[in-house]
Amino acid sequence: MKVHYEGSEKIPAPYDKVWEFMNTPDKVASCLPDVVSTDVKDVTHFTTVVKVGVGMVRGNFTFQVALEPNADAKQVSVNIHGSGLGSVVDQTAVATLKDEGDGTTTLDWACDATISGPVATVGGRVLDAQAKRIIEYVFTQVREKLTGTPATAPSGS
Amino acid sequence: MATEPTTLSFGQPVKRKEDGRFIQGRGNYLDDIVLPKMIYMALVRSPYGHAKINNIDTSAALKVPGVKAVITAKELAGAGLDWMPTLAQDKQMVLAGGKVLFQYQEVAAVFADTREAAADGVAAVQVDYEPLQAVTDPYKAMAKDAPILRDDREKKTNHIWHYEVGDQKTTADALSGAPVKIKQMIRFPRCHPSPLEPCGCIADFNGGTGRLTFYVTSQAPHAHRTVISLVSKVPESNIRVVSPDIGGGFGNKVPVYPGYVCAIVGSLTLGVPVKWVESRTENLASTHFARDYWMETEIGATKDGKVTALKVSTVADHGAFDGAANPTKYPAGLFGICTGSYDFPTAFVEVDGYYTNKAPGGIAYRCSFRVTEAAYCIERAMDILADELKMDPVDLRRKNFIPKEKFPYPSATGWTYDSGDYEKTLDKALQTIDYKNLLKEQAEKRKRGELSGIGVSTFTEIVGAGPAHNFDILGIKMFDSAEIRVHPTGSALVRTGTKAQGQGHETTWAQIVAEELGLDVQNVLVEEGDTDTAPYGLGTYASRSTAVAGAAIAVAARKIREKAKHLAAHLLEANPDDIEWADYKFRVKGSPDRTKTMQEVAFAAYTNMPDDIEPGLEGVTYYNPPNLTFPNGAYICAVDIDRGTGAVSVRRFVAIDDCGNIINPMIVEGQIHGGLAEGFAIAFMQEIEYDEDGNNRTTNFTEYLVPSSFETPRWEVGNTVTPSPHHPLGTKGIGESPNVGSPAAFANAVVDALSPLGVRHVDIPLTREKIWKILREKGVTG
Amino acid sequence: MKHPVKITVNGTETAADVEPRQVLAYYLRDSGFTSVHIGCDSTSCGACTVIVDGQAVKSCTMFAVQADGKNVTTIEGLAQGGKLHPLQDAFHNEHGLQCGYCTPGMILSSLALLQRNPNPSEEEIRHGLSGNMCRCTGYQNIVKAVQSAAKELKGQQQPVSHEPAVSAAAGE
Amino acid sequence: MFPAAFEYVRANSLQEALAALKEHGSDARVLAGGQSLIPAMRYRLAQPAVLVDINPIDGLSYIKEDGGVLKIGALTRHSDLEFSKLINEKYKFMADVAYVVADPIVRNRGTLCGAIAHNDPAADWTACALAARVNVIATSATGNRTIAIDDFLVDSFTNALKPGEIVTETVWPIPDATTSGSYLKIERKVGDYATAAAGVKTTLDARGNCTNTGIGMCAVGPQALRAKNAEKAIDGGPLTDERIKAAAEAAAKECDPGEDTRGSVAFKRDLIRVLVTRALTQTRERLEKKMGKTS
Repeated sequence: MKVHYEGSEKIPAPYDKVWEFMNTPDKVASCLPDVVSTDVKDVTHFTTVVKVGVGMVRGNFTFQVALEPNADAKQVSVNIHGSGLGSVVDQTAVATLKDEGDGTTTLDWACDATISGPVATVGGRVLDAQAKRIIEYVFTQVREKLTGTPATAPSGS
Repeated sequence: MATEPTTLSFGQPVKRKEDGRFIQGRGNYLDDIVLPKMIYMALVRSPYGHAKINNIDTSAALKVPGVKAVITAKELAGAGLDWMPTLAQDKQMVLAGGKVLFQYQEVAAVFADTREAAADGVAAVQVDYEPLQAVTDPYKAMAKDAPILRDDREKKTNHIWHYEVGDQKTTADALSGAPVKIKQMIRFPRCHPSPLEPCGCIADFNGGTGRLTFYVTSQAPHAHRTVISLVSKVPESNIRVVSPDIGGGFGNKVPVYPGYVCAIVGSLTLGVPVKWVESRTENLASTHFARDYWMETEIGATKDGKVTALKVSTVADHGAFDGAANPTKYPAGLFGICTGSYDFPTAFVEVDGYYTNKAPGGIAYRCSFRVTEAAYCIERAMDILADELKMDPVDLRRKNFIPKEKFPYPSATGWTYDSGDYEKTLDKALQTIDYKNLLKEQAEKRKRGELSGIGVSTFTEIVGAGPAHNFDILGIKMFDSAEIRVHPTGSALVRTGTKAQGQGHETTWAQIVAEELGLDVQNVLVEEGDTDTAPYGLGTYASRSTAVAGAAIAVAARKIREKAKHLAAHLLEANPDDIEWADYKFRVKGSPDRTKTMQEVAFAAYTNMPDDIEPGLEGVTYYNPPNLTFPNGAYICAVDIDRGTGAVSVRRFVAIDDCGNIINPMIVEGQIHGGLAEGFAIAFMQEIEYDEDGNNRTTNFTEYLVPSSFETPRWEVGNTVTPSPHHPLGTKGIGESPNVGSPAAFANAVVDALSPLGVRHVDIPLTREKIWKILREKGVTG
Repeated sequence: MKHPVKITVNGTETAADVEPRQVLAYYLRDSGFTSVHIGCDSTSCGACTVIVDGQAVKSCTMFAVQADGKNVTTIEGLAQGGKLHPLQDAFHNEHGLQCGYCTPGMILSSLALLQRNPNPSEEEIRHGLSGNMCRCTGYQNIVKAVQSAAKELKGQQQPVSHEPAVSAAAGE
Repeated sequence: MFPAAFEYVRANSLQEALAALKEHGSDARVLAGGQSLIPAMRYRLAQPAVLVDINPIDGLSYIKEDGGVLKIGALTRHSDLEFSKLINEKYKFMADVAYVVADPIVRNRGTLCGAIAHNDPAADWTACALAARVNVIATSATGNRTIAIDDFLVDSFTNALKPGEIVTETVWPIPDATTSGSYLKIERKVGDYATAAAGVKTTLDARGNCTNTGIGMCAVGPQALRAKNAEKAIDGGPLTDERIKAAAEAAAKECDPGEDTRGSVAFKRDLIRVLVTRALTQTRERLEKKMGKTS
């Protein structure tokens, strides 16, 4: 099962600050919902265990995350390999930053994910909308962490 | 003491002897068997359709309470058991080593005290996969740049084999010269037999005796015993395969599956009985599928509708391993029967098999090897030709039928049809449904703007594999066997190499013996499925049981009758030559009052035999059929289509079958009902679907649909009787005809309903959306 | 943690300590009532249908702990005093079964159907049995069997053995 | 397939249930009919640490008209509604739903309130509840809270319950002599999730114009949706073919289906058009019959 989501965040923070944030593993990790544990491997890699609560579908997912900055293109690719519930998720989220010149930055993001295994075949109906919600949450978190406004985790009850 | 036979039952609707235990919940299915110290096995399966395995970490699983052991390909390789042969001269990984080739492929086996603990263990096994590009389309698999899926093979290509039959040149010439031609790609989608009871086994190796008792849901217990001996190296004499009551098979329970080998390895190494029962998901996603044929079909004909040539070029998608249960000589099974009921002067049929990242198989789902594909192909194509010729499909068929005088008929693809009277069968179908009136009704409906269709299928099947010179499984010739023992008190025990899965052998076989020996059908016990007691046979599939084992039973019974005749002569103090068998008794020619019943003779065989006749009354036969049998049928279906939703409702379905002589009409009718329902499901709602990443989208009954009583139409069935000339009982076999013949009838009816819109072909399954899309494209609004 | 349960099956009390995750179907099978068959993982096939306090239930979709203190009827308990239930006879006489795997669930669903509607039309039977799959019979002879059992049962009240008739709520 | 281990709490009273939920927080789930939850647990898609079984609680299974409204209890099963004389005579569009939810055996266990709380995108009752403008009663240690269905349904498999709350009742308006409705569903076979489904309910005023029309759709969005524009297109005028057509086309526009094995976006949109047309037409017929009878 393939899913594609995209969105855009207007971030009231200067480009350099956003760029630095997007290239710091523990900061990016801090944007994930329901994090059980995070283990930063190096400057571009971290592993994090996330509690996925999708309606009745609940369980822990382990995500291996690799950040690939491309300064010229002002892009950061977030490559994620996740596994849990007997299934696997391989996704690439590309964040493209635009310096608006007025001290704000636009973060356009696009995420392509391939989901394999029971969650795709049995829980696909459940998963799609929720995966979208989680990825959207992550990028709103980027904005909010950078501007200090709190967010509530996506409800999974 | 012996009594006169109370029911002479041949040809009668004798109530099934096996029913008693089933209606009281006393059947004995695989999962009902519980052995002392028995443990449970569950399998770790791949979430990927195609991936490299970097590492398998079983340490966490081994810590799960109740888990006894975990094995992977590494352990199996040590014993040379990481691969096993399929029934089609290919080999299959038992547990994936190096890489996985289809989603849900077996990766590791977990053994535990309870089912739950085994499942916990499976969840705890950590496998590190590296995803590879999946190939789920055979046309992509044949591309130059396609990844090679089976790098274990010398041949570095995804092409498995090429098969052809018929005359390529004369067919090409006839086609190019034909005044009328049609050409159509006809797809038979991948589907699955999905019997209600999944597959399973219990491996019980007794270290004391060195014997392996293997309980398994098997349609072919002896073949399984031989394969297990070859794979496990356990001497065949030390293997006992027991196939208990089976909850439906439909071809799904012919192959040997990796889980079986793992369970055996588990029992051999752990020294306790190991039970493995697959889940529905495992059944649909990993045990062998059926069909998945792409058939490019060409017919040439004269302007007045006489067919002159048939060419079918086929691509067969076999998935990751060729698991087809085909005779060695026929990698595409009996697909050459695709000339059907028609007198084609020439034909050429070619099939190319390919590997893809899909579950393995190519088995015969309720049909003789690849015959459903063949029948669907020709019956669909004949309708397309009728459309091209602007002819009534019934007239076109009638015009091209093999005339009954031409039987035995040598077909352009090399078969010799035994018998048939296609006109008679068709006429009975037309009469039953009142075809003239049906056409009138349709014309009126169409005037009112309704979408109403009539579909006809006049198919010929080829069953009863088969003559030893042509047919074998892994080299074992496809004969079958029967052993009959008549007891002193005149009751009898029959054992055969077949194994029923609902077909009613316990009743039908008893009826044959009762008929041949003049016994009471209630006093004939039938026993199948235990290789320690049953004579070697190839099993039940391809409608071969009555055609082969049924014949064996008759022949064995006649051997008994011949010996009994001498005993009767002794009792009647007459010369054996003066003894005749009449009215189910031995009697002295010319003196009808001097008779002996089989019961009396049987008693004498044990109590009062002459010195020159050895005691006892038994007969054994291994029957090698001289030819296959060719059942046929004429099916007519009437449908209405909802312009709004594309929903099809089957208004009527008439099925007239000719399966030769009928032993039990009630059972034959039941087989037809069931086969039609499966054909209905295949035509309208069943397809094993993969996405381009190799995810199987149809791994349970909420996605792979089994129609309920609510969707399933009512059936109107009947028969004509054209006996097989070479079968001792003149029978042919019926189990599969309705599943072979009906998909085309449904499809032809739906296409006919859409034909006023200029539609000539739609591939099955005929889902609402497919039809809705056509309606909207053609400007029909609901 | 295991929970002690007492479940009356076909009039006889059974008792065991069960894990909460054990579904009723496996509890019954492990207690020897092997007529309760498992045909799917998705509450689709109905092969595990049993009658719990008068209601037909898919026993793979109810935990054994939930059946504590309840009355369960499986097909083993349908014959009364050595005499088969008219539905059992009818399935035999009309050839309403082949492999037999769906049969116990199918017969128990038919029983529940006839309790609510002693005189069902063919359509009502086909609708009422639509939660039970059969791969062998094409359903036609099953429908016939239910019709002939309905005739047989007409007049005589045939309560679900050992149990009160269908729960009050249904007749609201 | 076998669920992961969990702790089972048998609640013999609402108080016990609420206490258990409070104690175990988000690790706990309420077990009512369990016909969606238990299969998900067998696939190990759902692995709740604690199940709080409310089935033993007395007095939660009822279908009763009380205080000018119809009340359905938390443990009222689909089949209770399917075979209820009251529902079949007076609440035809609810009877329509009860006839097609899941399959006959599942209907003996599954509950209406549970289905609404579960909020499956394809849940028949959620579409029907939107059409009927139902209120959901959520009970917590501090008492009852009434939540309008539109507010209760938050997102797929997500509802507006706060931690520690249980749905104990749904409250349905009693149809008067000039009110009727219809629910129609396309499914590939009995027991399948809907490919698309629509429920409609309307009341004719003295001049024979529609008022308070409700149109709910399911399986064509992240959760059941209210066809607001379609409702507007019907209200204030009679149920003519033209106005029905307009409403159906509006509904087809405002639904938001996704592609899956049941069909494409375009197919599901058009099914909504067809279903809303047919449901409104059937409602008109039922009203004619009903009012013909009463007048």
